[in-house]
Amino acid sequence: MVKFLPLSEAVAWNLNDGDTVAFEGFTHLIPTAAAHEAIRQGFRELTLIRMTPDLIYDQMIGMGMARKIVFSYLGNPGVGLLRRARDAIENGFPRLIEVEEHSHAGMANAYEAGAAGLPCAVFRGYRGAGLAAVNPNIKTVSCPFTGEVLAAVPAIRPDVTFIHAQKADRKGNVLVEGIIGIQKEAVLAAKRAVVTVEEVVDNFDELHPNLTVLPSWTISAISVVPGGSHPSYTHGYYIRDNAAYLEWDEIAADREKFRAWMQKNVMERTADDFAARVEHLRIAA
Amino acid sequence: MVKFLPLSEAVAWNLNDGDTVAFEGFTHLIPTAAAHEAIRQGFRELTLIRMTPDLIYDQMIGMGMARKIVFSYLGNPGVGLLRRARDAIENGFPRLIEVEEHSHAGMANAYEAGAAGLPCAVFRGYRGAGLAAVNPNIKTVSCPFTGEVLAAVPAIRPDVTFIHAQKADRKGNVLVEGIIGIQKEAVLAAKRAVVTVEEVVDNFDELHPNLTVLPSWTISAISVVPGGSHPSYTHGYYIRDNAAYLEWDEIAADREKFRAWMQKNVMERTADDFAARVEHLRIAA
Amino acid sequence: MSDSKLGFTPNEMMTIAASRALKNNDVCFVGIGAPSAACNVARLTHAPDITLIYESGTIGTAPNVLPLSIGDGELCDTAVTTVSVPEMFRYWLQGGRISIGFLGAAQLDKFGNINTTVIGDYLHPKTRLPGGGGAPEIATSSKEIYITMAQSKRGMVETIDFYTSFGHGEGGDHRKRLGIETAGPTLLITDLAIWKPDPVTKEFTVVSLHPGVSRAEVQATCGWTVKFTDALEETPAPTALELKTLRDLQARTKAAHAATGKEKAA
Amino acid sequence: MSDSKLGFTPNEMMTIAASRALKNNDVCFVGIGAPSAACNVARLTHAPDITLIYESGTIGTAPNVLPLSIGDGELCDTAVTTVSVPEMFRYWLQGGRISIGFLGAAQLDKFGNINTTVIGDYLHPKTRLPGGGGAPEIATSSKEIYITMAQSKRGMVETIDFYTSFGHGEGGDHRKRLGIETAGPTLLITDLAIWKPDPVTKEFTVVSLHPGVSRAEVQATCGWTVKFTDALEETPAPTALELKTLRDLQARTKAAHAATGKEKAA
Repeated sequence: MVKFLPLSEAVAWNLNDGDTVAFEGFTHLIPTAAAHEAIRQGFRELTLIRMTPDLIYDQMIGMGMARKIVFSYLGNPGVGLLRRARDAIENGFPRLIEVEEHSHAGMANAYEAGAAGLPCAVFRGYRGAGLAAVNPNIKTVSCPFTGEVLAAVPAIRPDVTFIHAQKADRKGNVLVEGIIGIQKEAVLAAKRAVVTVEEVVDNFDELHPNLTVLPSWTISAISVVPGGSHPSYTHGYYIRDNAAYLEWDEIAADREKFRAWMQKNVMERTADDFAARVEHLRIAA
Repeated sequence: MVKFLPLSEAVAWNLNDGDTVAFEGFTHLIPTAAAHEAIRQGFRELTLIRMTPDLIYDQMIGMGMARKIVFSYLGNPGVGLLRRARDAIENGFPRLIEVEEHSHAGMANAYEAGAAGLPCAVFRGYRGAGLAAVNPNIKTVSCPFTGEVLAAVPAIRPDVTFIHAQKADRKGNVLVEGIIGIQKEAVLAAKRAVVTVEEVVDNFDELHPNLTVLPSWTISAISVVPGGSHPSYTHGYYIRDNAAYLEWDEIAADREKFRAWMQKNVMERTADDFAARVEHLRIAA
Repeated sequence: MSDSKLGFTPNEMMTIAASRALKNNDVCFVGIGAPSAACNVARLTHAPDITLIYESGTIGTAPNVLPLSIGDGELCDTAVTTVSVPEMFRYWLQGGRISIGFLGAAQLDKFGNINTTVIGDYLHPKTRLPGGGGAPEIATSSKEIYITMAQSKRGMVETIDFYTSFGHGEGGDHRKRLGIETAGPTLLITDLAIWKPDPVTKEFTVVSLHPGVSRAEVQATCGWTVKFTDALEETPAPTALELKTLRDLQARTKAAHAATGKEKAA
Repeated sequence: MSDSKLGFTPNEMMTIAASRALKNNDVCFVGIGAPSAACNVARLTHAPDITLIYESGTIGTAPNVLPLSIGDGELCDTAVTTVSVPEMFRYWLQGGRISIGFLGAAQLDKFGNINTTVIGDYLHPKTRLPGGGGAPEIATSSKEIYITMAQSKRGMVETIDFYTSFGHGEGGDHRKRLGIETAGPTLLITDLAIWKPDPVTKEFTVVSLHPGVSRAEVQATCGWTVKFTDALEETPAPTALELKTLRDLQARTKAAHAATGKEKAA
């Protein structure tokens, strides 16, 4: 059964050194507060899975927490490159990391297969693409009816998935809305799931029946962290801090600047600091 | 581009003798008015696809319109058997029909594969089940990573799909809500799609972004037919006419009674008659 | 059958015995009929937090009246969420999230194999039944399967005409040999008795007789030679609360379903 | 570059030329940057009903400002519907519903093959670029591919370092030989010219020079020997409406993106 816990406890209880972990969010609802908590607790040897690794994996890689990264777009969305990830891959700083690279279609299908309890995903993909030659986890199967050769990738089954969502009800059901990305699949594919939410409401009685609601029994822990997806955004609560994404490009460009920023903005902070960061981004009610 | 047409024109334009056609609806939103229009227009040699054939396929089979039926549950839901379909399969009356039978999982995955543009669906199914031995369209593929043997069925790609939905906006976008069943997949899997709706509204500006909306360019024709799913129901408009389902069991039990009922309630009627049939079932506003 | 002697009917006993087998943290894939009644009695008595899922896509539903079909509006209105049918079968059933799959049967054999497809030959059936619907995969993807049915020699047979859904096959480790990793049928509740599979042979064995039922009655309404456990128990009779809950539910259901026909009849 | 002489910049010409290639009934899979600007200029001028789809799941979106990322809230707020990412890639892209896939490139070869993955060796890259994201399947599932990029010898190369997405491969019928049934790159729009593939060889050939651009300039900024069509045209200069639409859009965008940083800077 789901537990409501402070974020530090939810992270400590569900994440372990060496875990395969997904902090998911497709531009929207990125679980930054949870990632920062994991950084403060200093986990090591993680396999980080995410379609769009974004700032938080740049930070975790820069802090030397990752053994391997599984991804389909290693960029700062709309801005450019992820410079800490580049430094690790190009120069082995602060350590070498293993890379498993897919296309978005490959990752999306692999999460879907994980949620669906299948060992692999089958789709039409990677035709003529170089990734098929460098990633041994891209194979093929033939359609037994037409003979068409289709791509196959292993299902993604994280030890634990972290997501950020709009709200939970008191029973621990969770609502995700807006650009819902891959979050439902990432939760259902995982052995354990931790959700940070903007707020808790009494009940979901007035919700439309077809919204994306994760039943309480699919979640391990919920932590209330207003602003927890900053500098990403939470549809209905606050907008994306585009300036922070532009700013990150400069911070991550320099190893020392990065360490100093992390020390000041992550290591010496807590999850409670996120609310203030989105104050000027809140949507007028 | 989608056209708003009277139902008789929409059916005449999109359905042809010999077509493979799906009238979908999973207990909810069954497109009865469209099926009755097809019966009146007297199409022949149809391959009828549907997870739960229900009363409308019992009627079409009883009228001798079907060459073949593809299904996963040939019952009157909650009541019992479909007696006209039985008469065709057991006694060849009014004609013999070919049967292709799947499980719900098989049909749902096959529609999903059709919507996804794949030649086949791959899932964990039919293990130890007798259908795998009698249906040559149930085959297997092996996972190239684990060796697990999975079931495969061909994708469903109807020539035309008919569904009933709550409403369209003036641009021809369509909203389906409540028990959404397999309708989105059935539309996206088909070459052509016809939708009957309860009403047309100016726009969908106030709709929640994650509802099931079929964009206008995925639909061939829309016909406004209030009550068009009776004796099934339309969430938010009127409730299921359970008494009519119970009554059908008696009507369909007898060949003569069936013909007389069809003559009176289908052949001599029009789509405009549906509104009155749901008057006593409308949900209090 | 009359309830004059015992104060309850065999069917009521069956439904209530089935409801008792359900736990508060179960996630049930519910079929229509006795399973639906049993699951909702459990929810209204000892298992208020039980999760009921109907294959129409309604998750965590709490209907006030029993649905006639698996897709009645009541199920959606009271659900935590309603998903598409492909999602239901992919993420929720195949995803391994169902603890108890509840199945009924037209024909059942002693190993929990079920036929709801045809009586007679598949290609030239004597009686064409509705078929499997969700059952083939419910039977293999749910962690456990509970079966409910009223006993009869026609229904409980030595050999079923068609394997709509797989139970324990020929018994023993037949499931494992087919690569099926779930437990399969672990409980059979009839109108006369409670049955559990033998740990080794997997043959259904009577472990409890309902009040007033004899071994002879169980055998007389079953097409195979019935095995009884050594420590045979008597099923506790329905409590007043259980009976009232079931009967109120059925009365509400009857009234609601009849209501839609009123204007027609008038 | 300055717009003082012609009244518009090469980048503006590129974006506007790309916007003109789009039709009112197109369904575009839009990437960030020039493609996004082009698609929205088309929507705001001659193609008001064009369907714009961003891979974040937003279908039929009509943003008032250009998104910085493919998942900005503006896209969802103005969309006809917003679906999950697996659905986007399965039903909408793989389902064959996209008429035009719009791609940019870090490296491009003359057959429309694109590299956005690495400069140098894949395992030991000189520069690790973001990678393909949606591009590998956009390139093969969209009915046609339009490419936009600013010309440079570093970007338009004889041989790309990595096949992030497949264009016409080695040219000719290479797509067909790999079982790819879609048309692939049918249009390349740079800041200097409009290019189309030769019907047989599939090599990109310049069909139109933007106003004031010479053949020599095109060749000087391209890493392969450029072919020009016999009937070489001049791209019509941007109209006042096109320019105003693009500049207004970019001004709105700049104001909106800067706004989020205001309090920080203060």
